[in-house]
Amino acid sequence: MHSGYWLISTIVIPLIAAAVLVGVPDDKKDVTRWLSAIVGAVLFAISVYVFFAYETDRGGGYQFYHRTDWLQNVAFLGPHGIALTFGIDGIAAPMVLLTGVVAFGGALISWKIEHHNKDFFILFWVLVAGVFGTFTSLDLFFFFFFYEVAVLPMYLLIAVWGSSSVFETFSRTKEYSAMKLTVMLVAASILIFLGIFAVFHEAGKGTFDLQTLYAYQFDDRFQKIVFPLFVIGCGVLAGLWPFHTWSPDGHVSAPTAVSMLHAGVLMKLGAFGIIRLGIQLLPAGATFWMPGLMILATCNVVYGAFAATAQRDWKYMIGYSSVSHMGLVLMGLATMNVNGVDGAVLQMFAHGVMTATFFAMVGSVYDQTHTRDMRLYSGMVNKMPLFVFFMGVAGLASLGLPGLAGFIAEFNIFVGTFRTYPWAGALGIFAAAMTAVYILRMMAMSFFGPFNEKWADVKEMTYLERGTAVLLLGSMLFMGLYPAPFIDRIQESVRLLPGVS
Amino acid sequence: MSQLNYDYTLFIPEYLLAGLAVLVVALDLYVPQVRKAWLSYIAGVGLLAIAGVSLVWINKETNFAHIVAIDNYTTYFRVFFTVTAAVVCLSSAKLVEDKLRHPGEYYALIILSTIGAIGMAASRELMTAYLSLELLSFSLYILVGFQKFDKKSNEAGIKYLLLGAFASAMFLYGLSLIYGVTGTTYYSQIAESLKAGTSDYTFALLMGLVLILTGLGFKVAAVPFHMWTPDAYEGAPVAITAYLSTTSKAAGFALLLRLFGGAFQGVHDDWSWMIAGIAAATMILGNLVALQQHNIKRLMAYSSIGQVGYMLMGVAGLSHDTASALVLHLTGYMVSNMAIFVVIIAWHNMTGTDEIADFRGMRERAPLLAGVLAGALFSLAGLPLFAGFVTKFILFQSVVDAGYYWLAVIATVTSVVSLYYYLQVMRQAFVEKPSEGEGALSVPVLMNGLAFVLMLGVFYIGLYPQQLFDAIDNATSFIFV
Amino acid sequence: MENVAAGVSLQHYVVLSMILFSIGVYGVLARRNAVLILMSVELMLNAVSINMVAFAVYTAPSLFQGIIFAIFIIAIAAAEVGLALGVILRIFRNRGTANVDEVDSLKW
Amino acid sequence: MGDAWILPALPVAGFVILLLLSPWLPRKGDWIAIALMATAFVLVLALGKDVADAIGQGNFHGTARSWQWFYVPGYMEIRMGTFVDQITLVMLFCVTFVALLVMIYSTGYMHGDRRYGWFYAIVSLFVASMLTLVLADNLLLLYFAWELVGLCSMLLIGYYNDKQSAAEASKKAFITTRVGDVGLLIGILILFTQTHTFNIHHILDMAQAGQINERWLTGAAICMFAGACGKSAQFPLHVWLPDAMEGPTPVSALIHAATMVVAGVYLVARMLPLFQVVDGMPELITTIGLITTIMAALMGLAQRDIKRVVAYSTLNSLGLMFVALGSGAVGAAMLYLFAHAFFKALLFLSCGSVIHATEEQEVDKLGGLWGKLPITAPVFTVGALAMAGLAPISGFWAKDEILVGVKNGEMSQLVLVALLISLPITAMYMMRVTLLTFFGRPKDHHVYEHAHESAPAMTLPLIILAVLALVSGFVVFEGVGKALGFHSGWLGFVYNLGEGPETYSADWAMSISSIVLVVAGLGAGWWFWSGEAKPAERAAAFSPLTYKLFLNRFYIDEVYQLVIDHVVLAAGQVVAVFDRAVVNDTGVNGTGEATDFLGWIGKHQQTGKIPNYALAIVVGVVVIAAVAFGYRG
Amino acid sequence: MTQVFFYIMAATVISGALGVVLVRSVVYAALFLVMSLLGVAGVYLLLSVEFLALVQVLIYSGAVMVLIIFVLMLTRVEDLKQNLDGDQRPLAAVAALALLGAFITVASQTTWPRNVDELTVVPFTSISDALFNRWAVPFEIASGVLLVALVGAVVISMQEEGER
Repeated sequence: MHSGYWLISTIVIPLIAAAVLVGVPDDKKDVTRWLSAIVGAVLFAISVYVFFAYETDRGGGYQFYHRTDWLQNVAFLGPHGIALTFGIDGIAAPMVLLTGVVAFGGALISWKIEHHNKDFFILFWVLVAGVFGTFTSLDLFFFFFFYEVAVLPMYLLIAVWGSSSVFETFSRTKEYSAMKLTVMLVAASILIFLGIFAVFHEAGKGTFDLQTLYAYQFDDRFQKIVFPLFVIGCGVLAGLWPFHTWSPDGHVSAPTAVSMLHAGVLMKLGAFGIIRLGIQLLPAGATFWMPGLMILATCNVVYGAFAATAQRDWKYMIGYSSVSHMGLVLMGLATMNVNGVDGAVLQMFAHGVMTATFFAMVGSVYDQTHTRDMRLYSGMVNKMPLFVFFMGVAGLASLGLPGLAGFIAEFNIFVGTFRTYPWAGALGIFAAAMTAVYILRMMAMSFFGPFNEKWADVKEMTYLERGTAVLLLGSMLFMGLYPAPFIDRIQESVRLLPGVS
Repeated sequence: MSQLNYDYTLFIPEYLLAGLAVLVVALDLYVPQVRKAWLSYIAGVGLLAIAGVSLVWINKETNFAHIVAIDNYTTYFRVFFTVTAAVVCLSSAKLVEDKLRHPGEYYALIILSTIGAIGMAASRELMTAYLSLELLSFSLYILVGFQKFDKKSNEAGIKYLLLGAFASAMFLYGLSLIYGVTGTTYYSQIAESLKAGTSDYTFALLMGLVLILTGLGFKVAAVPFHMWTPDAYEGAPVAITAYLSTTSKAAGFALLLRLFGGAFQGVHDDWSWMIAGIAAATMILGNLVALQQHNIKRLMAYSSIGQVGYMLMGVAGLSHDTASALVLHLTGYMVSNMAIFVVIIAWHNMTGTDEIADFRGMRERAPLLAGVLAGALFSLAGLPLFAGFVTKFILFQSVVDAGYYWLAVIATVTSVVSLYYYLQVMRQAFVEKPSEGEGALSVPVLMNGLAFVLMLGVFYIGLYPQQLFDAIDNATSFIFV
Repeated sequence: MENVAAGVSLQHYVVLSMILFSIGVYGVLARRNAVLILMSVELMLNAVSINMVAFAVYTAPSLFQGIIFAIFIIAIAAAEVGLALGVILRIFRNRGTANVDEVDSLKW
Repeated sequence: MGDAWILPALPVAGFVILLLLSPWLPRKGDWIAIALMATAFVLVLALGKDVADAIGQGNFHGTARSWQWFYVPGYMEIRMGTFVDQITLVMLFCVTFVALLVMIYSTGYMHGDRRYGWFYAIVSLFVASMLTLVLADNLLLLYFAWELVGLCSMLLIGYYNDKQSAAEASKKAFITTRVGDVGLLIGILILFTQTHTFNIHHILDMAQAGQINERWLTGAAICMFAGACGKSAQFPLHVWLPDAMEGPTPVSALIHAATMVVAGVYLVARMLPLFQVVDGMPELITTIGLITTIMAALMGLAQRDIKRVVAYSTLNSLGLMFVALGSGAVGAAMLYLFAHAFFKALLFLSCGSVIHATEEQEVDKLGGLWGKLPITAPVFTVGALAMAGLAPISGFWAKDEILVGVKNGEMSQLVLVALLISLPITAMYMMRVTLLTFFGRPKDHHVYEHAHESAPAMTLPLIILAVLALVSGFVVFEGVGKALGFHSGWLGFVYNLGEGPETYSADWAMSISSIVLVVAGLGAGWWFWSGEAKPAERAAAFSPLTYKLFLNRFYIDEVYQLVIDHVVLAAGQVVAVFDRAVVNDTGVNGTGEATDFLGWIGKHQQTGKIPNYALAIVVGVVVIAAVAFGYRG
Repeated sequence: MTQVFFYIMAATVISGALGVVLVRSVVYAALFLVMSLLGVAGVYLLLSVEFLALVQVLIYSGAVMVLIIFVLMLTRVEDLKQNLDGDQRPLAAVAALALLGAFITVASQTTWPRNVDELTVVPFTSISDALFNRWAVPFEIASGVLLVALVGAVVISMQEEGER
C-alpha cells in the first residue's frame, strides 16, 4: 500500500512554491526560474513514480489512499463531511503522469518570460496544484474546489502575459479571450455546482465523500435530470460542441506555457470530470444520455476538423484540432464500453502531450517572429530543422500515425465506437483523415518550399525548448510503441466503472 | 416571567465602549497636542481590547430581564462588530487627517454605533431592538455626511437620513401591528402567542411582517429598499463606506436572525416566500447593475447588494443550518470586504481617486495592495483558496437542503456575473500599465499590515474553517430559544 | 363591533392611525422640500404612537409596553428632527436649496 | 524461420544509427545502411531456402510467430507477429534486392547531396516498414506498416523540400493514399468487431466458413480494397503517382515501381480468399484494374516527361496485376510482380541515369543519346521491351501468364479482349519514349554536348537489373526453377497457395496473338515517332482533342482540385465563419451583451431623487402586501 | 359623548395632516402640523394616557415645532417662490391610496385578540416605575441615541472657521 502523501505532495509542493515565490523580490528573476525549474523536475519525478508504482494487479481500485478530515459534524455535515480524501485509480494515474510531464515542460518553456515572471510562476504553480488536486481528490467538495483552483489563475495568466492578435476579418484582444475563457468556464462550473448540491441533498448522507456517494443508489429519474448538469458542466471544459469557442481564442491569446497546460491538461479535467461525476456517480443517467453525448461528440470531431482546415494561424489550427481531438475523447466516453473508454483515457494522455508539443514549438518561433500566420512562413526547415522535426512528429501523432501516441488511442476509441455506433466511428475516422489534410497543408505551406528570406535571422530552438520537446516526444513514442503500461492501468479501473460493458 | 435578572455587569463591554468614545472625544478636545492619527490607534486598539474582554462571556448563557440575551450569539457579534470597527478606525487614520474635521467625534460615533450594532444582535425584545437600530442608524447618518464641505457627502447624508427615517417609520408601524396581534414585545412571548394559531389576524400579521421586512431590508439594502445604498456609499467618506457595507449589514442580519428565528419561526410559511422573492430580486439587480459601474465605491455598493441577496436566501430557508451558513458567509464577506476597502482607502489616500480606471498599474505601484485586492475580489467572486468559495458553497448547499433549488440556481448564475465585474477591476490593477511618471508609491506600513492580516483571515476561512464554523454553529443555536 | 366601553372601539383608533400614516406616506412621496418631508415622517411616527397606545390600553394593559414604546418614539422623533434639521441646514449652506430633488448629483 | 522479425530489425537499426549519427560518420554512413541491407538480402535468400525445403517435405503451411502487444482481458488481445509463406517470400526478395541495388546506385546518384545521410536513413526506414508490412500476420501490424511506408514515401517525395512542387506532391501523395487508408482502417475495424481478432488467417478462415455477417463482410471488403487502390494508385486514386516523380529517381525506382505501390497488390493477394467470398468483389477488382491499365496506357502516349511516361507504365502494370487478381490468378500476379520489380526498377534507374547525365527530363529536349550513353541506352531499351512484353523477355512470360489466367478464369472474355487491346498501346508508348530519348536527331544541342555516361556505381546495378529483366522470365520453366533449388519449380513454389497447383501451360494461340499485337504496337510506334516524328504531329493535329485529353490525363486531377477547393476547403471556411459569427459572436458575446444591457436598464432606475427612492419602497411594500394577501389570506 | 370627542379629535388630526401635505406654504404646513399633533395629544387623553398627552404637547408642539419653524426661517424657503410638490405627485397619491387600501383590508379582516373592549387606565407611577426598572436598558440606549443626535447635529451644522 503506497502512502497518500505522494499525491498530497503533488498539490502541496506547487502551492509552497507559489508561497515562496511571493517572497522572492521582483528583480531576482533567475532565482524564480531556477526554483520553478526544480519544482517542475520534482513534480515530474513524483508523477513518474506514482504512475509506475500504481499496482496493476490489485483490481484497479483506488491506491495511494489518504484521508484527513477537514470540516465535519457541523451544520448539515456529518462525520467526514468534507475530508481531504486523495487516491488514484488506473484512470487518474496516467493523468497524473501527464500533468507532471506537461507542467515540467511548461516550467522550462517559461524560462524566457521577463515581465514579472515571479507573478507568472505563482499563478502557474497554483494552476498546477489545482490540476493535480482535481485528478487525485476523492471528495466531491475538493474535486470541485481544485477544479475551480485550476480555472482561477487563467484570467491573469492570459490577460497579462498573453498576446493580442489582429486577423483580416476580426481581431482578438487577450483581455477578451481571457475574460471569455474564465467566464465561460466558471459559468459551466455552476452546472456542476448545482449538480453537487442536488447529489448531496438527494443522498442525504451528510458527507461529500465520493466513495460513499458512489455506494448510494440514486433513483433513475433523479439521475436522468442531474447527469446532463455534470456532463455539460464538465464538457465545456473539455471543449464540448457548441460550447467550445473559449478554447481556440483562449489558446491563441495565451502565453506558450499556459496554452500547453490548458490544452494539454486542463481540457482533460473536463473529460475526467465526466468519468468521475457522470459515469461513476450516475450510471443510469449515463446510459440514458450517452447517445446524446455521442452526437455532440461527433459534431466536435467533424466540426473541429473542418474548422481547422480553414485556419491560417498556427495556434487557431491547433486550437480547433484540439476541439476535434477532445471530441474523440468524448466519443470514447460515450461508447460506454471498455475499448471506447480505454481509448478515451489514452487519447486524453496522447492529445495532452502532442498538443503541448505543438504549442511549445509554435511558441519557440513566435517569440522570435511575433507572427503565427502560416502563410508568412516558407521553407522553415532550412532554418530550423529541429523545430520542423518536432512539429512534424507531433503533427503525425495527431493525425494518428501508428507508432505514435495518437494512433493507439484513436484505434481503441474507434474499436469501441464501432462496437456501438458504427456511423459515428466512420465519421470519426473520416475526421482523422481531415486531420492529415490540415496538418500537411500547414507543413507544406510553412515548413517546406523555398525559404522565405524574411526569416533569415531566425534561430533554432533554445536548448531548453529542445529539452521540453524531447521530454514530450519521449512520452509520445513511449505510449505509441509500448502502450501496455497505460492500458494495464486504465482497463482495470475502466472495467470497474458502473454501466461500462 | 418570574424573577427578572437585573445584572448590569453583563454590559461591561458596552460601558467600556461608551467610555472609549468619551475618552477619544476628550483627548481630541483637551489634549490638542496629541497627533490626530493617535486617536485612530487608540480607538482601534481599545476596540480590539474590548473584543478581548467580551470573550469573558463565552458559554455564559444568561440574559438581562429577558430583554437582552448575553449568549454565544451575542458574544460572537460583540467580537465581530468591535473588530470591524477597529479595522475601520485604524484604516481611516490618514483619511481623517486629510479630509475630515472633528476626528474625536468621528471615532466616538463609530464606537457608539458599535454599541447599537451589538444591541441589535443581543436584544430579544422589540423596543430594545428598535432603539439599538436607531442608535446605529443615527451614528451612520452623521458619519456618512461627516465630510461637511463635500457636496456629495452632504447629499449622501440627507438621502440616507430622510429615507432611513421613512423606513424606520414603516418598521415601527410593522412592530405596532405585531404588538397589536400578540400583545407583547418579547420575542419568546410573540412566538408563544403565535403558536395559538393566527387565523383571525393573518392579515395584520402579514402586514406587520411586510413592514418589518421593509425596515430591515432598508438597513441591509435589499431590493427594492436598496436605492439609497449606491448614493450613500459613493458620497460617504470611503472608510465609512467600508463600515456601512459591513457592520450595518451584519447588524441587520443579526437582528433578522434573532427576530425571525426567535419570534416568527413558528409562522415560517408566512414570510419565507417573501424573503425568497426579495432575495432573488436583490441578487439579480445588484449583480446586473454592478456591471455598469465605473466608480469603485458604487461597484462595491452593488456587489454588496448582490451579497445581501445571497445572505437573504439563508434567512428565507431559515433553520439552524442555514443560519450557521449565513453567519459564516457573513463573516467571510466581512473579512474579504474589509480587505478590499483597506486597499481602496489606501489607494484613495495616495491618489485621491476612486474611479476604477485609476487603479491602473497598481501591480507596479503598490504590489502588496494589488495582491490583496486580487485575493479579496476572488474571494467575493467565490473562487477557491479564498473565503468566498467555502462560505458560498456551504450557504448555497444549506439553501438547497432547505428546498430552495431555484434560489440556488439564481445565486450561482449571478455569482458568475459578479465574477465578470470583479475581473474588470483586476484587469485595471494588473493588466493595464501605469501612465507616464506614475512610479511606485510608498504605502503606509499600517495599511500594508492591515491588508496583509485581513488577507490571512481570508485564507484562514478559505482553507481551514472548522473551528470558526463550530463556533458559529454553536452561536446560532441560541437564536431559536 | 358593538361598542361597550366609551363608545369608541380599538378599531376606530387603528383606522385613524392608518389614515394618518398613509397621509404621511403621501407627504413623503409628494413633497420636495426636505423640511416638509421631515414633517410628513413626523405624521407617520405619530400614527405609530397612536397604534401603540391604543393596543396597549385595549389589549395588553398588563405590561403596557405600547405606552413605553410611544414615549421612546416621541424621544427618537425629536432627536431625528434635530439631527435632520442640522443636516438640512448644512445642505442649504453648501447648495442654497432645501429641495431634495435638486440634490441629485449622486445617481446611476 | 520464426525469427523473420530480424529482417525489418536490421534496417530499423540502420535508420536509428543514421538519424542520430550520420553527420559524424564517414560518408554520412551510407555504407552502414548498405551493409545492413545486404545482410538482410542474404537472410532472405536463406529464409527462402528453408521455405523451399519445407515445401519439399510438403508440410509447409506458413510459419507464424507473435508477441503480445497489449491486452484487455476479455475484450481484446493484440498480438504483433510475423507470418512467412511464398507470397511473403517473393515480396521479401524483391524488396530487399531492389532496395540493395537502389542504395548502391544512390551512392552515385545522390552523391554530394546536402541531406545524404537523411536520405539513407529514410530509405532504411522505408525498407524496414515495407518488410514489416509483408511479414505482418495481423491486420493491425499491417496497417501500422502500411501507414509508415506512406509516411516514408511522403518524406522521400518531398525530399527536395525547397521545391514548392515537391512539397505539394508529397502532400498530395500522402493525403490521396490516406483517403484509401481511411477505408482500410474502417475495413479492419469492421472485421475486428465481427471476428474479435486481427489475425489474418483466422479472419480468412472465418470468412470462408461464412461466420461473418454478409453485409458487414461486403462493407469490409470494399473498404479494404479502397485502401489497396490508394496505395497501388488504382483509378480513381491514381493521381498521386505521376506527381510522386518529384522525388529523387532512385526513390521512384524503389518505392513507386518495385515495392510500395505493389503493397496494394500484396494486400489483395493476401485477402483474396475473403474477397472471393464476397460476390461481385472479383468483378470490381478486375474492372478497376482494367480501367487503370487502359487509361494509363493512353495517357502514357502523350506525356513529355520521360519519368512520367515510366510512371504511367507503372500504373499500366499495376492495373494488369489487379486484373490478374480479380480473375483469381494469384500466381500470375505474383510472377508479374516479380518480373515487374526488375524491369520497372531498371527503367527508372536508367531514366535516372539519363537525367543525371543530361539534367533534363523533357523528351522533347533529348534525343540521339544512343552513342552518348553506351550502357544506359541499351539497358533502357531492354526494360522498355520487357514492359512492352516482347518475347522472350521476362515481361512477356508474366503477361502471358495473366492472359492465360484471365482466359481460364471465370471472368467474361471481354476482359481478355480489353487486355489484348491495351497491349499494342503499351508497346507504342514504350517505343515512343525510347525513340525520342535515344534515337533521331538531338533536339537540344547544349544538352547533347553536355551528356556523359554515369559512374559505375550507377551503371553496375543497371546491368544486373537488365540481365535479370532479360532472364527472370524463364523461371516459369520447371527445369529452371528446379535448377534454382525450388522443389517442383518456381511456379509450383509460388502457386502452392491453397487453390491447387497449376503448371505453366503454354497457350500457344494466346502467346502468338499477344506477340503479334506487341510487335504491331512497336511497329506503329516506330512509324509514328522515328525520325522527325511527323506522323505523330499529324496525328496530334488530326485529333487535337484526344491529344489534349491524353496529355492532361483526362482532367481527373483538375476535377479533384475543383472538389477539394470548392467542397472540402469551402466547407472548412463555412464552418470557421459559422463558428466565429454565429456560435461565438452571437451565442457567446450576445449573451454577454444582453446581460450588460439589462444592467444598463437597471442602472437608470437610480434617478438620485429621494422621492423616487421612497416611492420604490412604498411600491415594494404594497406589492409584497398584495401578493401576501392573495397568497396567504 | 366620548364618541363625539373622538370624531372631533380624529377630524383635527386628519385635517391637520392633510394640511401638512397639501398646502402651498411651508409655514402654514408647519402650523397645520401643530394642529395635527395637538389632535394626537387629544387622542392620547381620550385613551386616558394623560402623561403621554403632556409629553406630546410639550415636546412636539413645543420644542420640535419651534425648531422646525426656526429652520424654515433660516432656510428662507419663503422668499424663493416655488412649487412645494415634486413631479411624481400623482404617483404618490396612487401609492398612498394603495397602501391605505392594504391597511383597510387589514383592519377589516382582523379581530384583535385579547381585545377587552374597555380601556384600562394605566397609572402615572407605574409608567415611570416600569420605565426605570424593567425598561432601563432601552432607556439607556435611547439616551445614547439622543447623545449621538446631539453631537451629530452640532458637528454637522456648526459653523466652521473660515466659513462665510
